Amino acid sequence: MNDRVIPWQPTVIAGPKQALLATPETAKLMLRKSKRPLFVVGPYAKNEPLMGFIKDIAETWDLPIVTTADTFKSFNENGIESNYYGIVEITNLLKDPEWKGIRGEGPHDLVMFVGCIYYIASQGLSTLKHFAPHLKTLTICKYFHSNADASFPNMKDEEWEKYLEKMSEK
Amino acid sequence: MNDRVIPWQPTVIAGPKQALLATPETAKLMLRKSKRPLFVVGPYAKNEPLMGFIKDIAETWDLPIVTTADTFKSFNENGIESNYYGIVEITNLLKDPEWKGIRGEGPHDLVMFVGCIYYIASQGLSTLKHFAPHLKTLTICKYFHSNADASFPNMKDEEWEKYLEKMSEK
Amino acid sequence: MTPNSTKPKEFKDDFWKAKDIKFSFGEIIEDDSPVSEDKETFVGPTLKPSATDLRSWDMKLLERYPPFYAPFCDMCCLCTYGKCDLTGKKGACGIDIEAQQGRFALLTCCIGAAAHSAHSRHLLEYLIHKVGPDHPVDFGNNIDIEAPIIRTLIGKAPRTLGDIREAMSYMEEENLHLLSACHTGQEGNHLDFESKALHAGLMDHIGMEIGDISQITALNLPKGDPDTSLIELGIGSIDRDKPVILCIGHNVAPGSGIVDYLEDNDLEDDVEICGICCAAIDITRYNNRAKVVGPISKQLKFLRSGVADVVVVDEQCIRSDVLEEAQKTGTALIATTDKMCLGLPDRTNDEVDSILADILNKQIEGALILDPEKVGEVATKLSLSLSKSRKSLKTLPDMDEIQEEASNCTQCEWCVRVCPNNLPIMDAVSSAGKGDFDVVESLYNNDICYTCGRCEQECPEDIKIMDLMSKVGENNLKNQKFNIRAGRGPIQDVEVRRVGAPIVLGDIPGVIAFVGCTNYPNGGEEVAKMAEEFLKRNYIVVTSGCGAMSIGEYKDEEGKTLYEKYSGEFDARGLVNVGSCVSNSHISGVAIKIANIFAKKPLEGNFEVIADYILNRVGACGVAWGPYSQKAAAIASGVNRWGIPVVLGPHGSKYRRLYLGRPDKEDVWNLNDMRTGKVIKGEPAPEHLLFAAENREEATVAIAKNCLRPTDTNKGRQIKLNHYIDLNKKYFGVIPEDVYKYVRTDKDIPITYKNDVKEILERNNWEPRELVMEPSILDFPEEE
Amino acid sequence: MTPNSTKPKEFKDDFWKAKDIKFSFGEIIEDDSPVSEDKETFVGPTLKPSATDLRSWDMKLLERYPPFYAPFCDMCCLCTYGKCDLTGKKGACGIDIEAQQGRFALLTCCIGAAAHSAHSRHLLEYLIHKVGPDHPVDFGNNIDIEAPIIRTLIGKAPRTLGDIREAMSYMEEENLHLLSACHTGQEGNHLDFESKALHAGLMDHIGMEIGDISQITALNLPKGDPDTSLIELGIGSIDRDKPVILCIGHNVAPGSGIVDYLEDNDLEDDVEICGICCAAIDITRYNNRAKVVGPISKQLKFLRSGVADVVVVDEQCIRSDVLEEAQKTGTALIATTDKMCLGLPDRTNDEVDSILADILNKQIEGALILDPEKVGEVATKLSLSLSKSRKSLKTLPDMDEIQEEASNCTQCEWCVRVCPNNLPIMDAVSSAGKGDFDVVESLYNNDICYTCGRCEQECPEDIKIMDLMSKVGENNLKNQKFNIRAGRGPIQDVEVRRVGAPIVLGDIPGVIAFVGCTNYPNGGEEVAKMAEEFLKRNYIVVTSGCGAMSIGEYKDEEGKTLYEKYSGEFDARGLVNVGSCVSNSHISGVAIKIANIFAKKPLEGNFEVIADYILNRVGACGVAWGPYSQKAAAIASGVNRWGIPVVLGPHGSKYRRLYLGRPDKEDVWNLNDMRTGKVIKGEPAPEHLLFAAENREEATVAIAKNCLRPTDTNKGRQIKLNHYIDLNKKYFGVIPEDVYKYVRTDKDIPITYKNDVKEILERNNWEPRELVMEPSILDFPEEE
Repeated sequence: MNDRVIPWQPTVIAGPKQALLATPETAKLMLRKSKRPLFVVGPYAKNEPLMGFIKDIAETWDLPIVTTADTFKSFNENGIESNYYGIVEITNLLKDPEWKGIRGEGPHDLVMFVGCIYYIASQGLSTLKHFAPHLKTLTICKYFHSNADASFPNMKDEEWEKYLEKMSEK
Repeated sequence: MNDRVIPWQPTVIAGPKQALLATPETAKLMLRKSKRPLFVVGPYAKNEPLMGFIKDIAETWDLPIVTTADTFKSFNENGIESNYYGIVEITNLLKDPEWKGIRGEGPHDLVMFVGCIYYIASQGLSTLKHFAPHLKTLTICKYFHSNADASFPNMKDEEWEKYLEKMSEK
Repeated sequence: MTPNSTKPKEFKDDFWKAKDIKFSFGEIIEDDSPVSEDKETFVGPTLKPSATDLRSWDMKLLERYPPFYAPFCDMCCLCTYGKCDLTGKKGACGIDIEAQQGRFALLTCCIGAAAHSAHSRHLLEYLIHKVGPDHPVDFGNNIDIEAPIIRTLIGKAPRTLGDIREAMSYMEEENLHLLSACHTGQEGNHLDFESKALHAGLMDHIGMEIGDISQITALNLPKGDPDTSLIELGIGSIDRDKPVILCIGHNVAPGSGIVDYLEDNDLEDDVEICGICCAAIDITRYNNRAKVVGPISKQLKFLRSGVADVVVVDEQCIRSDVLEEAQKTGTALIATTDKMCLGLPDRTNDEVDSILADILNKQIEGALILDPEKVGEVATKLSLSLSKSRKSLKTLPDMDEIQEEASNCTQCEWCVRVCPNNLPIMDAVSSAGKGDFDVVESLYNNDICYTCGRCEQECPEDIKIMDLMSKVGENNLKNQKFNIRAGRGPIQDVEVRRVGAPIVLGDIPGVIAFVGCTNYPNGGEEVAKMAEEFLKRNYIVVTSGCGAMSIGEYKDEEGKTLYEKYSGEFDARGLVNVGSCVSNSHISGVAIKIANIFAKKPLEGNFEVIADYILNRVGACGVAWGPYSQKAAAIASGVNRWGIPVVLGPHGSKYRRLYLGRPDKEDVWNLNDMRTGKVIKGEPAPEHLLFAAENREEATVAIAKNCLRPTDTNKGRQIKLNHYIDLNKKYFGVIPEDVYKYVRTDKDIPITYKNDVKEILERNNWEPRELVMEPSILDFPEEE
Repeated sequence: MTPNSTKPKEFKDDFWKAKDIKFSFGEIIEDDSPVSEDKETFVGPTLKPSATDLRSWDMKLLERYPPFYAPFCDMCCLCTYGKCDLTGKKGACGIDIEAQQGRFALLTCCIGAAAHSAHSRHLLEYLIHKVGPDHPVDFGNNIDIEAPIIRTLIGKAPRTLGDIREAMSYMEEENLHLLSACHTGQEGNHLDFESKALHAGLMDHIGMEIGDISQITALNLPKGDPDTSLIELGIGSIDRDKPVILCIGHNVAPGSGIVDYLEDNDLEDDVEICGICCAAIDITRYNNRAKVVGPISKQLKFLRSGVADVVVVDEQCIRSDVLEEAQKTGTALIATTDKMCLGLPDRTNDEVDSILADILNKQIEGALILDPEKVGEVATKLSLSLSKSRKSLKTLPDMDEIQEEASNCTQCEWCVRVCPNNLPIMDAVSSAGKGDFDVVESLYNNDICYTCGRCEQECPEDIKIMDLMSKVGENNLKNQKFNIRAGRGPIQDVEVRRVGAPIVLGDIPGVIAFVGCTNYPNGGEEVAKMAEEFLKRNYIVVTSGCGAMSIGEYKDEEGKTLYEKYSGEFDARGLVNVGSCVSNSHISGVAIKIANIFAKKPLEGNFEVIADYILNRVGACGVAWGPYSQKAAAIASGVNRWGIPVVLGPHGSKYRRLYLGRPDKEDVWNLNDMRTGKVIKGEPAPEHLLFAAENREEATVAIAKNCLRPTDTNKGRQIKLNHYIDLNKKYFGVIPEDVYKYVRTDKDIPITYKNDVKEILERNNWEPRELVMEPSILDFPEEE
């Protein structure tokens, strides 16, 4: 098996359905196709360089950001606009096809995750896999998330940063 | 994912460990490396063309045959020598590292399966995966068996028959 | 000795020493029962035994028949440490794959035992509410030993319904302890998990016995009558022109409520009441005009046909999506127990008219009604009201429409891959798309497809494959009329007296019990054929539940069912339908009664002695061909602990745990001869305790072999070996090589096969062995 | 109404109609208890309620807080139809993923409830055996309401140990029904599964209460004394020069046997007795000279250190491989209950000398001894005998050896990937290989690594990572000395009288309960910091079990533990250690007592009224930071059913089910004002019933918010909002935008934040709301 597409925590494997391997190109294609994407950012993004990448990506793609845990504080201090929700709260909202979304413009059709605790993100992605058929999920962590629809592969920092850089080129 | 290496019954997927994809060449390599291989043959082999292939393969590689279910009868009638055991009985013996093997010459180090009911074979392969670390398992059915150490991929009859033909060329 | 609330007080002083008492200990208690001739009863050491009280027995069994595990999953997902991969590794809690499998077996048996026993508790309390706690438990003159399991475990027979509560409470307490051991960080050894699983199985048997004796006694079901009525069975036997009420499940309470209401209101001729699964069996024990649609494999077929105007579900083995399925055909649904409420509003305390109005006006999707009498009235009135308006819904789309839909098949083959049996669904659908329904029909017949519906769920074209299946069956209703002999309940003492000796000595070659579901392709026919094979050979064949129904669905060349050909007596060539799932207790029960009535072994507190007796002397073998649920695992574990081997069908491998003997290891089979005090060389009899066969042919031979017992007389052994060899020749083409293991002296050799067998003996350096007098795997009694 | 064996007889005539009785119905029963002033007790409608009796309450809760599922596995593997993939598909039995998750929640809660309750049954029977069934249940003058859960559910208080059996049997019967519903083909609706899971949680609470009141009363543990002794805690507090007996588990019986033996033989100064997990807590409640090693996270660390000469295991949360681990260091092992027998020979009835000889001569790997008194003698004698010969085994390999082994690390990184928390194990090992132990030490400290051992299992080089961890800790023993206040048991009535009003009105801003394991990286310190944060802010902090231990392991700048700084009173700024896992019953218990003592709500048969009272008026919040097992799920479900919200740590997401409110849906929060009969616009208070936070910061804010209640007075609401805003500013840097939802009138606005809040109110088009007088989510009483 290709080690890049084994779930980072290998026991996250949950059944026959596995995420597609995403490259920056496919990830961008998903963003491009999406009408109302959302960017969910967890506490591992409180520091650089990740915070900077996120800022750039969000700006490039005009993505509303939801920060989970206490990530809001660092983002706020660094002038990055976001709304805060618990990761389970935002997941709960996302699985409701009638929720109007962060901007109140209508339900999101794509959610892109980065920086959440691996296993809690896996659990949230499982929720969305099963209960949010109206929504695509994408993760751009350096860890392969088999519960997502599409995920970056397992990578080292250097490669990952290149991936993230590419993400902010439209 | 490559459809050839998804378990034929997709829910057989059991965890991070997956069988290696075997070609006739790798399968033959395994046979060549084995000191005391065993060939376990199930009831789907009661008819041609499978029975003929099995006969040839067993002869080529000097494999003792264990027939499961009532396969013995057809084999016996067709002059193919075998011992009969229930599939769970032979699996039970194989997991005992002190069992002297079909020929009484010492424990088998490789078991090659063909023609058993898919799910009961999966279960037996799971037993051996967990409880027979002294033994390699190989399946040459036309169905991918993820619980084996190595398995032919999912195939149509035509391709499979070519695979089997190759197996009897040493 | 785990402290137990309900140990008899007299044991208190010896609380921690009861283990020393052994079965030579005799506490004398007065038995003023009218049903027993003895004035005194000797009580053995294990009254209300805890798991640890019987652990030494289990360890003896497990030494002979070590657990064989086939993990279904490599991971443990039970706690939040995980998931942990146990492939050659221990989990975060320290558990290894072997203990994890034992743990899963225990959990499975606890759930299974809970299903039967909670059902029994519900019934018991409902019936006490109905007829009072003082209602006598009395099965008439032919049955003195009316609760052999309770007698053995509790130490006394219940005289009244209210008395039964003591056994029920004991079971509940034990089940809690056992379930507790499944918690993370409890038991760590696989054999101890198995010992507890066996205890859970035993608890299942007491639970089943409670259920069946309660309903027999309070609802006046047949009390061991071998000659009960023949009941109409089959989809074709249901009169579609009448209002139809279908009961699905296992609990007779709501069904009896419906029967009572129909009788009280002279509606018996106007409304058709029928059932699927054990509810069907038990309703027909209550009223022989009720009909049986069939076993569990008919559930989706019949629901999709839309014939039922009202579906009444109680508990167990009901499709979880029954409400959705009922709604598809405008069938009204009533849920009736706490076990399955389906999210429906609880209307138990509402007026009947208001419930009817709300259902008929589709204000509510259905109703939960926990009062069986009210269920009777509501279901009947609903069926009368709905049957007319539903006429159009009682037939499926016509063949053209079906063919049209089937023609969308793209031959992706996923229907085949997700089918539990990899049946040729794709061929069936794609040929139906071309107007050829032969393959569908061949899958429909004999439930080769038992309509689990996974193919339909998977189909990317949303082809209603189950509709197709159901429709094809509808075209052939006249061939779907069969019968079944109504469940008789327990075996009479007089029968046990008659067959006790021939069974123990081997003149009757065996007692074969076909129990559990027949969820196996062609499972009905295969079970029936096995039953027929052994009936013809003078075995006693016992059956229950879905197995009993499936046997009824098979007709011989003359068009007769086996129930028509064979008597219902517990005797050679008898085909005995004991009843429903909970009636399985009469199967272990009759083995116990053989030890008691024929061999005069006292039951009370003597579990180990009785089980040892059964293991070594009663040539019985259980067969569960298509079991699928936790109940079946619990039943089998209980049967095993009583010393009776069980043969499963191939899907049984998915229970993940078998108990396999090793005939190649000679010492394992040694026996203690209690008569002589000598250790005697034994034989693999029975060879396995829990075995899964890959097909019917293999199973048939294994069943015959597993009826061999050390106490067979030479004549008995000849008879048994004769059948074993016969069947082996039939299905394997040769005389079995291992026959030499079962020949103790020349006199054991069947005359027909004398020369061939002698050849085998010679080839295997056979030497004659001593016959054992009183074979046992228990320790010899300690010297005083 | 499911029939129930133990409904009071008087109900019989109304058996199926009891639902109609409502709580206005008053059955008058005599209460001649000396502990109650009332001569009459009004009994509500739900005595010994079945799951369906309380279903309407559950459905109300679940409408507000619908289950949120995060499947751990896409497949169902419970029956042999499968495995079935439930990703957008139904299984072969018809189940869908939603119902399957509810089913798993029910199963988890049944197992959890069984673990506590079987433990309680064992203790109850052991203690009855020891002190007799007539031993009074009497907690002295300060506690009249000594079993609030039993009172509410059973309808009366137990006067004696023997009386408690009635509640125990009720629990066992209910658990069986609930477990039964997990069987294949039973319940099909996820909300009904959840209702049953909540019932299982409630049964867990009655089970826990039984256990703790039994042991308090029979072993004379502290009876609500707020000022119990400080107990030595920590690996460094164990005197390694003495013989050391380590008890692991939860059942006090064997530990008390050891204490008794030591006392009776004047060996208290000679032998060190210590414990891990709740057994430690309860032994120190029995004898304050015993010591606590620490919470579950210390288990493998301490076992590997080899300090214990004898390990006595009882039940729950014990490593399954404890026998193997003990053998590595030559530690003797004694198993003591039916729950964990570990395959050891049952030596309960053998002479002590013979057991000792067999263990010391290594004839047996250890012994199963089911008699606690005998355990006391055997364990003591073994420790005395082994402590000398084991000197060399009490220290780990030296640092050189350890470094040598660590240097084999190939940096494959699989240790990190299989770590439940992806800790930098690889860095720790590879730097240790180079002689730098700083990373290991940082992982050791505060149990950042809680030594589950998965990394070691995975390591392809077989590096003993846990040895490394343990060794590094050994070098720093002096810093591992702490203390804990001994578990006090229940809250006194007089305390409830004092704090009832301030809690309900909001003057005391909340009651926070830190319960369950602290299996979370740095979990100990995080729990202690949260506790400190709320103690400083005048909240009442309650704790138990491993949480209580972890709080004791934290010292402030002055080197004081929180137990030294804060009193043990149940009052503002009180840090109340109630005791062990089973003492958690006192936490729901005190909420019940507030309803009863402060608000004069009758308990008996009045579950719904009490739970509704708690939900709407008692600002309590449970916190379970590192829970891992089924027990924690059961506790939380029980707490939730009583109307108390719970915040979990991030691993709580792996329980797969939360109960989340939707603050954006306004109508969900409407309240019925029982005083005025009006429907009043409410607020999300509490916002969630079962919530998982991603880190401590998020959790802290969520806890403060979840203490808000509709009955807060303006002053109370100001106080609570002040803390909420404060904490939100601290951890999120801003005033929470949703504060407008919680401001009913201007008077609710905290003065400190007046301007900022007003800005928020404006921005959100806030308008003042009516205050509710008697908030309820129950239906208004029906008109007569």
